[in-house]
Amino acid sequence: MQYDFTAEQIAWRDEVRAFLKDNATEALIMETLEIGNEGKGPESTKFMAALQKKGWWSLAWPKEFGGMDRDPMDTWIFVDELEKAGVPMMPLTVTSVAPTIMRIGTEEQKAYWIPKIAKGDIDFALGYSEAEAGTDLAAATSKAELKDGKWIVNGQKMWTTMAHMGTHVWTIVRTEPDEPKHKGLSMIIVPLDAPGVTVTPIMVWPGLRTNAVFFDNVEVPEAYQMGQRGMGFYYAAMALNFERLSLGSIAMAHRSFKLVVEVVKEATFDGQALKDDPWIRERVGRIQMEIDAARLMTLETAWALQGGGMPIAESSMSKIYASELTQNITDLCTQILGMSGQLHFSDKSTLGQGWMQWLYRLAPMFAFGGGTNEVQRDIIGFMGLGLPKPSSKKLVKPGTKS
Amino acid sequence: MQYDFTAEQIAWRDEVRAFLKDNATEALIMETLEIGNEGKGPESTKFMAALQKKGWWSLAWPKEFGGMDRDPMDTWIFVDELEKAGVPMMPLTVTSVAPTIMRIGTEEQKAYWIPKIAKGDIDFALGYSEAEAGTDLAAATSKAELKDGKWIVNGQKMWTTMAHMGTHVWTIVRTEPDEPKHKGLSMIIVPLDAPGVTVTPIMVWPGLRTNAVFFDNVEVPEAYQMGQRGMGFYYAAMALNFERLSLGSIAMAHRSFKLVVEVVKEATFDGQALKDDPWIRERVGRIQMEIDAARLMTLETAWALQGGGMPIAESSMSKIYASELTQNITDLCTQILGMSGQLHFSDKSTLGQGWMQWLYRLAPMFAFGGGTNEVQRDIIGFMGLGLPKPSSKKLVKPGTKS
Amino acid sequence: MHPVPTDDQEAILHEIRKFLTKSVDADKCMAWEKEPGSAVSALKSSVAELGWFGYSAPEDVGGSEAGFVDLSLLYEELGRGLLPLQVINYMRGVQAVVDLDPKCSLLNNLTTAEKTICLSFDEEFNRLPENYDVKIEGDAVYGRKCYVLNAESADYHLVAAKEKGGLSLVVVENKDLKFQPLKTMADDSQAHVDYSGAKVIARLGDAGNGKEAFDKMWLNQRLLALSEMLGSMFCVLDTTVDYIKERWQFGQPIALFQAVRHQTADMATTVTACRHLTRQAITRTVAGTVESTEVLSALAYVGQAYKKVCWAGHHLHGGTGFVVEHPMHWHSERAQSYCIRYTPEAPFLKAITAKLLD
Amino acid sequence: MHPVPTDDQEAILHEIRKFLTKSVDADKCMAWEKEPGSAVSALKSSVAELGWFGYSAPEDVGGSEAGFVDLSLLYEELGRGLLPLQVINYMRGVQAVVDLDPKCSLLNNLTTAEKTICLSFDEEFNRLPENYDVKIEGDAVYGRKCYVLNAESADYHLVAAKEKGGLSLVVVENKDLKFQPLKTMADDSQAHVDYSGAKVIARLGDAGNGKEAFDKMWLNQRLLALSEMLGSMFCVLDTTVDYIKERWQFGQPIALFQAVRHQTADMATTVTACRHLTRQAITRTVAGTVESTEVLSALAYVGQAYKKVCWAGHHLHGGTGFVVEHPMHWHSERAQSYCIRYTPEAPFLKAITAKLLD
Repeated sequence: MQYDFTAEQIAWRDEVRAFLKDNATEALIMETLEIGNEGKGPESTKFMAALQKKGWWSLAWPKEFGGMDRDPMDTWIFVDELEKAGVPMMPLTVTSVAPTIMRIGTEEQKAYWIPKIAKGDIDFALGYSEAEAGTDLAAATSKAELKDGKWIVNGQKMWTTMAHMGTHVWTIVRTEPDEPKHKGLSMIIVPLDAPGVTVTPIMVWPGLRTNAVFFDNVEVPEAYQMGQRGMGFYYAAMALNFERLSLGSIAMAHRSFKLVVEVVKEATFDGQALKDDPWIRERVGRIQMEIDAARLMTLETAWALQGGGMPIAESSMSKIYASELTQNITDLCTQILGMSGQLHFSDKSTLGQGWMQWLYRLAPMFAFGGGTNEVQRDIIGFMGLGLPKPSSKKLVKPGTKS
Repeated sequence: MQYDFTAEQIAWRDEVRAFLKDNATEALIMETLEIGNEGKGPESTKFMAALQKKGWWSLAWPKEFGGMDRDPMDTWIFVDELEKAGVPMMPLTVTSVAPTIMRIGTEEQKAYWIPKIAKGDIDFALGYSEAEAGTDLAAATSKAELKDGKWIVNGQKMWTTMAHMGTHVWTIVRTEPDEPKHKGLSMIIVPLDAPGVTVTPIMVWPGLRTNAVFFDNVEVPEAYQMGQRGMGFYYAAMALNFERLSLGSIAMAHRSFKLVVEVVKEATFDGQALKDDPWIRERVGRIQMEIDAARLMTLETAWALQGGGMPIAESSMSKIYASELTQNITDLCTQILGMSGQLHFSDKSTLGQGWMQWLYRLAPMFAFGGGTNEVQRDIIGFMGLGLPKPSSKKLVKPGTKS
Repeated sequence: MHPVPTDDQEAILHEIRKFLTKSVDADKCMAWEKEPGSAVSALKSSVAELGWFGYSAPEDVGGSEAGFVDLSLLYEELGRGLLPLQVINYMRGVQAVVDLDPKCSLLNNLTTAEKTICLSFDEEFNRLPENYDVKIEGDAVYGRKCYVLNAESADYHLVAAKEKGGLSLVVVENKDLKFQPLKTMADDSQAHVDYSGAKVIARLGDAGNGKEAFDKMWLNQRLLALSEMLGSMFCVLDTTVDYIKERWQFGQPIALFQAVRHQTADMATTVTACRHLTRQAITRTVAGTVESTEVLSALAYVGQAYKKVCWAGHHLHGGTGFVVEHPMHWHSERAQSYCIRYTPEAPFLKAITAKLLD
Repeated sequence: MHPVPTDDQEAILHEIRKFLTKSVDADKCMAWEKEPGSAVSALKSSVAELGWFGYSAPEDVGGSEAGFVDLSLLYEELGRGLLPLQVINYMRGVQAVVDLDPKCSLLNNLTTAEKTICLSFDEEFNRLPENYDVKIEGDAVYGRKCYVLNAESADYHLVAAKEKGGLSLVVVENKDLKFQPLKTMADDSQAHVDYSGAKVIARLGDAGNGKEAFDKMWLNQRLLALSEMLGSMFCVLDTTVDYIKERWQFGQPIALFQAVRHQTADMATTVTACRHLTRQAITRTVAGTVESTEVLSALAYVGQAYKKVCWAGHHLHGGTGFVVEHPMHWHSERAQSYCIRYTPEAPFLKAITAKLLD
């Protein structure tokens, strides 16, 4: 039993750190605040190019697809360092969609899509949610019909982040209307420049943009339907599973907290050094303690993946823990900063770079997005603790006649 | 809009306080700790006699039953002062069962039972719960059959506090086995000295005694069945409603907290005055704040009853709030007392009279007992906020065809 | 005890609510945020016609002489109805003048909103008046005030500054002042302001003798903040209850999920606690019957609770409540802004403790 | 990284668990509580035969030389299996001697449990060694120690006391000592002890030079407390999960109520956090690779979390878990007793803060 990284892992961490020292520029960090983790501004484009040059773009991909075949622990270390540096995360196209294509695509599909993704020529927006199918993904009503060797796609997707910057949507649509709702969906790729695709912006509280995407008789080649028909719901779950490694990361909040700690060390309000205020002192200690706990929880996911497991309950725990903790951290830290805590990061006079105010507005999304925390708690109960499901076949009370 | 008591209410409060100054002796308080609020030791017997002499025993009863007909606000003030003094509460026989009998009993029944209760000759244990019917009261399986003008009672009741000290059990039993479960129960009084009644002790964590009561072909006069047959579940609910006024009281925790505050003012650990410890200072402030909030919440119940309302959601809120707060208070205060916080109240060297350690062990019961907090939250949702019930007739999504 | 508004008060509140429902909606809020000047100005005039600027001012300066309890109920409705902060803050400016000097002649124009006034108190690293650096010398104000709401648009600035070793409360005109506008969470038009010799045109109280009056005025501002927060919580709770009944997922309204129902129940419990703490603090402060820690507890409790209610509201609304067109975020922004400005938790907790221990 | 026991470790733990399942049950616990002497003494002998008293002691004093990580896993099982505190505290006594002086000749009898030793450190209002009033003068101990576990029954007392302006760690015999027995939450046989000239029969370390060794030993005691708490939490979680599957109300297992399921999920999440914090703190302390605040965080976090897990366990068990025959209350008693003695929250939170700010 031990918690230390191996010498190789430490060397790898240091290599990533050295890279970030050169490439995580102040300009990049500010841009990330403005357009979000998944945004694609000039600085992040430059940064992604540097990652690509390093080969780290396809860090976890198998060698056969030109990847470095790094294991989950190395990937965890990589993601952790990126987040702590405040730079954009790797695009989901690379970390979630590509691995899914590698598993479900035909040889032709793999040969067609993977190299383009590797080069950065293709960037997917994820089209899972709809207005009436958020947490309940399987209720999607967007549909596609196969006509004359082409899919005709109709419907609407919501919260399609990146759709205004990407090249394609990776989306689930109903293709088998007569099957039960979970079994009637298929995974289809829709080019964003196809006639009939409309992308309209949805601005959310933190000032970030996401989109609604409308499909109006959009024609898509038959070969753009990936894997088996009717399996779309399960493929989406598979793609989401590939995101587990970065689910529940506390690194961004940790980074912001460290900036606040620096402020607390220096600042004086009303003639009292912040660091002498007992209310502030207790909160600083408690936040650090909680961050120490949260950080360890994500490690287990990586370790379990390393061993070939699928740590579903574990990553749900991380997700709940980190999302609720982030909200607390931003709340407390915004207060610690006093009147300055209200200031936007674009305001030059803000303390702690204004990250906390931005995170304050972003944090609620961590709890309801990516599978609401209620669903995550259900998952822990069902998958982690083996609790009975309401839907399971009629339960019989022990000791009574059935 | 105002929150002040009237001059009459303040005068009444002062009258109660003056009485308690003379009658809330140290010996009585210690006895209450040992045998619990509902216990019946020599000191509490003396105290109850004093209350009876004052006429306060039947404070809230209508004049026609020999009561003082005090209104809910006056009753609230009375209960609040008693709890703050750390003395036993009025028996439920007087505050819950008697008012129910006044409503549901026949003239003969009222004439028979009420004067005996008024004199203190009759003291009921409440027999609602069973081993398999705790929160789900309507699932009770204890039963009674009417044979030759007598009820033959069989079955078992759990958590029948006071059964070893009372004269009768006020209990619900199944009399209409063919009716739906809520409509098959009746309210019956069973004398505890009747042949076939066995009372066995159940000791619980705080050191208090409650009981299991077994009925083995117990014969009960037909007239001991109260109100309509099949209405027992609803009568139990009615009796519980009469308890609402004292539901969610924070007074006992408040009293214990004040004792701890006195310790904090004086004590020095490791050369540091407790009152200079920032961790303790924050907790003292926060507990007082929460007590201020909790106390107000119970007031609304009294005020609503005063106006003729039945503040069901409001008293559920109070109950949740006070029970969870009490647990927090005892936890924090036990820690504030340091090593002494582990000491039993019977240990002479304990600080703060050892109340907090006792409350620490008692507090979980406040949350799961008296209707679990889950049920209370459901009640707030259904009754207070008008949320739909799962059992209500098939809901139709707005905008869809039914 | 009568812990709810009287029937007469309810009737007035009903009218206020009607006006706000008609005058404020999400589209307008979006527009005002982009262009706070003109549109808000129109609304300000309607509000002035309703007499809200002079609600508690003496009749002879154009006021309605409402008591503080009635005033607080008005502020509850302002919070519930999301009246733009720019307008609320003009109203707060008038209220401060009324509290400090109800006979001040400026009130004649302030109660009609022909003129407006802003409150210029905070400094970059000083919030307590005893620490202020800004000074009055020979009837002119010198120094820098910070986080001043409506600083650029108000006609007058009510400045609290050091004078004769004490505190003075004076009014200067918004003329030749230097501003550093701020971008804030609640988009509430704040700026840092440099006063380099701005001339005092009116004094509220004696020179150097204003500390006690300031504290009383500022307590009232805080109490009104509690009322606003409470009204806002009512709105968030109602909106959330409506939403969970209407929003279907997995073939049923999400209100049927026990976890959703219980979170909403907890919101309601929190709002109930805030309702009592707020209204008790206000009515008993007015009646002079405050006991022990109860006002401090309200000040420490309500703001933090307000944020929790907003988070729960966000959470249960999910994406729907996260778009900028949905009112949820305005409530949440106010929650933290108000906590920071009016009811930070720490000083009140400390004051409660001091009362018990010191 | 390998954040779980190895297969070899698991095999050992399995045997430990088997023994405890067989040897400890609620009836026995009830009996031991009434009569801690005789019955516990029999159990102590079985435990001695298993070699637990000398688990980490050197071979030449009858020990098994297990490393601290393995020792901590043993303690996890002790917590899970509710080994009576009297026995655990005898084991802890031996461990303290091993930590302070592994060559101490007393260990020969301590590892076989022929003799027992208790830890006599705390004083009525002093917990920090630098503040102790108890003194050693001319090889005799004078003064009063408090809250000493197993004080009356142990053969030896390991006393920490002032000497030569520093701290000494000495052993005295339980002879002619005056006791004031205490009734405590966890019924763990504590007493205040008066030493009026008790003779020192052994010294662990040099006179007046024991502070550093004391701190190291006491840190180990604390880390073992984390392990016990963790094991106990495993048990509470497992018991609760079983119970909510079996307990029916309203025609279904209560596990089907989302509110019940979610509370249990939160228990599991808390236990997971505690598992990592505890095991990281221990393995990295042993490896000498501790980074930043991680050990302090474990010490501040786990005890408080343990109590929360116990409360949730009580809550979900309802009346069933509240009777004295049900094991729940023993866990809950240990939770608060351990927090108070080994891992009070405040000092560790303060230490974390100091590390970041000072």
